[in-house]
Amino acid sequence: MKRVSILNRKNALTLFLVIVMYAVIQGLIVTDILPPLYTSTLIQVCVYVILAASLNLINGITGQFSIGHAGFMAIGAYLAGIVSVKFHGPLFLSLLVGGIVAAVAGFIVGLPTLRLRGDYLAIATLGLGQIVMIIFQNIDYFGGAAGMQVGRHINWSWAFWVTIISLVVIHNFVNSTHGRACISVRENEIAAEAMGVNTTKYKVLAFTLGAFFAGVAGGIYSNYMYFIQPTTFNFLTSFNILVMVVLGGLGSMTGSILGALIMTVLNVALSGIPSLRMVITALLLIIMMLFRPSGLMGTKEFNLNFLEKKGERNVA
Amino acid sequence: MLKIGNLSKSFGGLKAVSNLNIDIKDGELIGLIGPNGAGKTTVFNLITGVYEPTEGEILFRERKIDGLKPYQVTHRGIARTFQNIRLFADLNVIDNVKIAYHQHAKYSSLGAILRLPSYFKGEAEMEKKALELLKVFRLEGKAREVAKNLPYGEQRRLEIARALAAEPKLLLLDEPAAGMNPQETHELMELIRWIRDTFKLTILLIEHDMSLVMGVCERIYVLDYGTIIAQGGPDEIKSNPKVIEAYLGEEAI
Amino acid sequence: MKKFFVMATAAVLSLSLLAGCGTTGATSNGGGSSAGGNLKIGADLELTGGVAMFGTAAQKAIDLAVEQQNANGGLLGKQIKMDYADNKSDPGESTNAATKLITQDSVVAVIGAMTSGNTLAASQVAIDNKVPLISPTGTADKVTVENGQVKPYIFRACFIDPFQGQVAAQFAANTLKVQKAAIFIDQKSDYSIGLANAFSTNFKSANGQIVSQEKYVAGDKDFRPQLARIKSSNPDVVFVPGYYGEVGPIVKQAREMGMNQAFIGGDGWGSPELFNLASADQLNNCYYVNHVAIDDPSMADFVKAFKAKYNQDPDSFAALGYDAARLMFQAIKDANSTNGDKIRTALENLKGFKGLNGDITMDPKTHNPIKDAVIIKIENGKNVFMTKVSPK
Amino acid sequence: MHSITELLQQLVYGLSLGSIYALIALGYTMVYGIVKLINFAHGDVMMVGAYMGWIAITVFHFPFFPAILFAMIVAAIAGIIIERTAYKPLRNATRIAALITAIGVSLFLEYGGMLVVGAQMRTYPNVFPETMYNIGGIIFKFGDIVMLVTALVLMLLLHFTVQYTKIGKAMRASSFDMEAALLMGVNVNTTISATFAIGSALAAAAGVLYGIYFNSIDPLMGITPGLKAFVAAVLGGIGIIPGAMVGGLVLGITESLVSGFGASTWRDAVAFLILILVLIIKPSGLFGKNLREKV
Repeated sequence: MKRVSILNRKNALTLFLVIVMYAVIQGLIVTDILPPLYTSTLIQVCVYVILAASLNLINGITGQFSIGHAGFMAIGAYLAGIVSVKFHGPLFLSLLVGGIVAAVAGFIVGLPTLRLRGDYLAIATLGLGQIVMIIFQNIDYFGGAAGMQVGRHINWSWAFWVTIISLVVIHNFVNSTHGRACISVRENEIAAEAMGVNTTKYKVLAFTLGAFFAGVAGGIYSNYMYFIQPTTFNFLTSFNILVMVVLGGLGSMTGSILGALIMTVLNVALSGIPSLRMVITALLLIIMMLFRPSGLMGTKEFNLNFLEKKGERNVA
Repeated sequence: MLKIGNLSKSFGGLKAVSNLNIDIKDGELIGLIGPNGAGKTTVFNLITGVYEPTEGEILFRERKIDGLKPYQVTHRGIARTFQNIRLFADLNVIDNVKIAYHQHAKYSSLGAILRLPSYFKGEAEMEKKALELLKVFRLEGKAREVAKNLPYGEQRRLEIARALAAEPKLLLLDEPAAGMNPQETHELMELIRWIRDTFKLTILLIEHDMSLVMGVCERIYVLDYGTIIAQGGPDEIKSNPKVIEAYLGEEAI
Repeated sequence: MKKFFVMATAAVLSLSLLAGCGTTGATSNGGGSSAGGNLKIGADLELTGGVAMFGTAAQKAIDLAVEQQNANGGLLGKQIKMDYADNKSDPGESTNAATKLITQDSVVAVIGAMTSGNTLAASQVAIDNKVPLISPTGTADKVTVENGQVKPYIFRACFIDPFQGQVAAQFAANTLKVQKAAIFIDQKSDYSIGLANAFSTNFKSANGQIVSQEKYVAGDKDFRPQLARIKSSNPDVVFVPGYYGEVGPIVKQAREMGMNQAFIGGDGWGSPELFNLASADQLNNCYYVNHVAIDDPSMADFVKAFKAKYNQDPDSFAALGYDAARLMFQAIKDANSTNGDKIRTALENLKGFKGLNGDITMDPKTHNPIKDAVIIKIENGKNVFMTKVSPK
Repeated sequence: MHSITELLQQLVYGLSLGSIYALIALGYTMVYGIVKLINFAHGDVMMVGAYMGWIAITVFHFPFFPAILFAMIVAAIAGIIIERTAYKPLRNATRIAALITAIGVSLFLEYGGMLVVGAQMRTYPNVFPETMYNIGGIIFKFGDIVMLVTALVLMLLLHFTVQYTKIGKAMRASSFDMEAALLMGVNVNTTISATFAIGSALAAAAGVLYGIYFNSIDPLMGITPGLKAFVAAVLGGIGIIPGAMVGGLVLGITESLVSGFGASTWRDAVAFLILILVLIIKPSGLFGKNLREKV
């Protein structure tokens, strides 16, 4: 019989590493050793890690070809911004409202559109993302096309822990019977249905959950950046998130994290050569796909299992 | 157990199944045979809700199931295998089985996310049940192997195991012996009988391999051009002139 | 579970490494902020993305300004070294770009961004770090003044929207003596919206009437559906506060549809390219607000130098980028220091600066340049000076 | 809108805009139909074609027809190179990997192009006569007719090429079952290259016409029409050549009517909304066949 408990060596070690990582970076920030650009890059990494992991839940785990993720990010960003700026609400509430409204939107649009498959679903979700953008462009309350001033309400600690919580939630969801139900939809929808999995429910659930976290990520974004504009959340941003997911490996959560990290850091590292930056990014994308079309991690996860004794593998 | 009354299905103008009547009693092991293109798989798809009937009704344990979605039919207690194997190919063997246990899972999404005790209990129970089931099918040693890497015969067995994990009352097997050699087929025959007795199931199977059908089935329905042309015990069917005619030039019995 | 965190730790370490490499790469050719004989000025510009056209035009002009300044001995005895950061036409990226320029590259001043939104996104970083920033074309009111308070360290080189809109409205009402105006706005541009609002208010207070208001989105090519609506509202004049890239086709398509009304606009029209986008004939009966010195010899010199260097005509983005850079150079020279506060004070006290776009005096209360505007009439493919308007 | 004339006028504008979308969508849909790849770079190939035509006209002083031919040939070669280097190795990879590569190619063309020709807009010389027609108060110009007629002719040409010629049959065979086509002696590689060549040449033709019609081009000009053409192709049923034509026209008319009713800022949202509604009601587009997976 296997040990099944939340308390095991692997979890303890992981938690320890997370705390060390946080403490080291926080220490560097507090002592002003870490330059502001690095802090700001790290916070953006947090935003994109959540976005990529949540899109991976939809595209990688559930196998639904969605390319309009920036739309949910926009909803989260704007609603969280409104809570912060117009209602002076606390940050936690701001992020939560952003996430919930995005999730509601995800549920409402997911229900009818997730009947579509493959490329048709792709273009429909892309269209939805664009519609969201256009709606914000047209509503003066949100600043219209000119944008909305939000101001900075979030710091590294918040961004980091919200990211960790998001990842834990997504991870725990995926590694459960409900996550397996989502995976079965990806693997073979007809068989999944025949095995008693309500495929529509799980598609919509994954989509809603993904939208929720995209909204939370949007909230972090708008609370960190001083100014947001609808065009920030256009289809190119959706593509960017998709690229992170595929680059890391569709279906692999560690892959999504890696993809988000690489793309965000690359973006900053190449900012000194603006004219070449996009060309280099484009070439890297093509080369990456040519040599590793299944992404850096494939569907595998990087894990600590190798640290465990043989046979001690467990489900948690 | 299952009562199909005046069932018809047409695709466009083509009538795939017409005026079908099947009555299966509790615990029976029934065969559904017929030449290629007779509409056997269509009948399965109608029972399991993949297709909606054009006419007629399907009663399962006295309740109407036509018009239900496939997963709802499964929840009512009907599980199936597929003619062309439809495993979750990239998942490992035990996860394939666990997915079919999903409908009986005893914890919610929230329980999973918060890693409540119900999650650990539920997962442990699933793992145990899945391993037990795999043992029956002699697959327990391969529990962590990826399904698509299994040999063909084992994939067929896994598909049956997975269907059983849904804990059905009625099991539909779509050509379970397809692609198996006589030895494997013989073993499968034993297994099917054993499953029926152990799990107290009713089984309806489609099969081309007559030795298997004649060997295990207690009653057989013969389907041709979407209608039942004969039914009865194996011996009756063997000697039924209509059946021989339907199969002539198709396949020797 | 949570296996991925190890990955993340490893990744953060590699991030530091990578970013480290990035900066060494960037600083190695530039040297320290003011050591090594270089004076570093940053530019946060739209070099890629939706309005890359604005930023790249300004970049060329700034390069030209730097080249000329360096040829004349540079600034404070040092050679100017520009650090460009691309904001990808996105506010968030503009914040990043400003952060990089100010905290990483330690520039003494920042030029940019081109749009109001991107400037607003960058300005907080400049204020927090006490580095002066001048936007060549950020025209919205709130770029330099917020809640009645002038933002320290933030300046601009261009007209503000209300002024241009007012000039255009008064011209329509008093000179053209028309009463019915239609407005055609670029929905995506705060510049266009700002001008339109100012025009509308001023035109109405001059007893004019706005008979229709339509919108387009920068990048559109087909304007006929909206123009048809404007046409049927029967205006005497159409105000198009957009950029020449869209204004050209708008005028062309309007004329093709038989709309012979006067068209008026703002300084976004100012580019020789306009005459390629619509024919001379079609551009007759068009007027726009522009900067004073459009026919000035200094402007001609700039155009010549620009053409010689890049083999293309400069547009208003280039001209304002050039002015913004030179305003900043002048302020640094006046301050005789690279200290942010001193440069800021120098900028606030700048008077009578000979800009390409006329004589500029900085208003310390608003950080807006006080400069005259002119009305240009387009006649047979030529810009013709009509009248000069001074701000009140 | 105040009158029937105005409504008809808006319809004419929509038709003219729609024929441009249709023109771009034709190549898009053909490549998709054969290779099942969403070639996101299609709009950017159109941009390359537009620049080639521009160079041919302004630098080499070619007349219209040689210029468009030149653009089509260069784009066809570019299309083959793109296919051979970027897409071919991924033929058996996942669809999403191919899509990401296409996005990569698209970005490469946009920003590589910007590096080469600069970000600024270039004006296209006037090639068509500026004749205006006025029929019962409805105004259109010579260029409108050229666009609509070209789109129609190319659609028919393409349709007949794919349906009746040898290469067309090879295309359809490869599309249906690549391995079987290979076994039946179809040179699948050549066929797919030919598909890309034709698709890219069509994009270039569309690009030159687009440049002439709207008389300005820039390196990012392909993004919006590319997206719209994709929408048009899906609306009509992606992979179906007449569908692209109809989808383009429907999209164009929708847009001009929305603007005509004074809601120009909602134009793209309405276009996407209609697309989504059509897909929900008819999941494979207006002309698409509803294929269901065999169980």
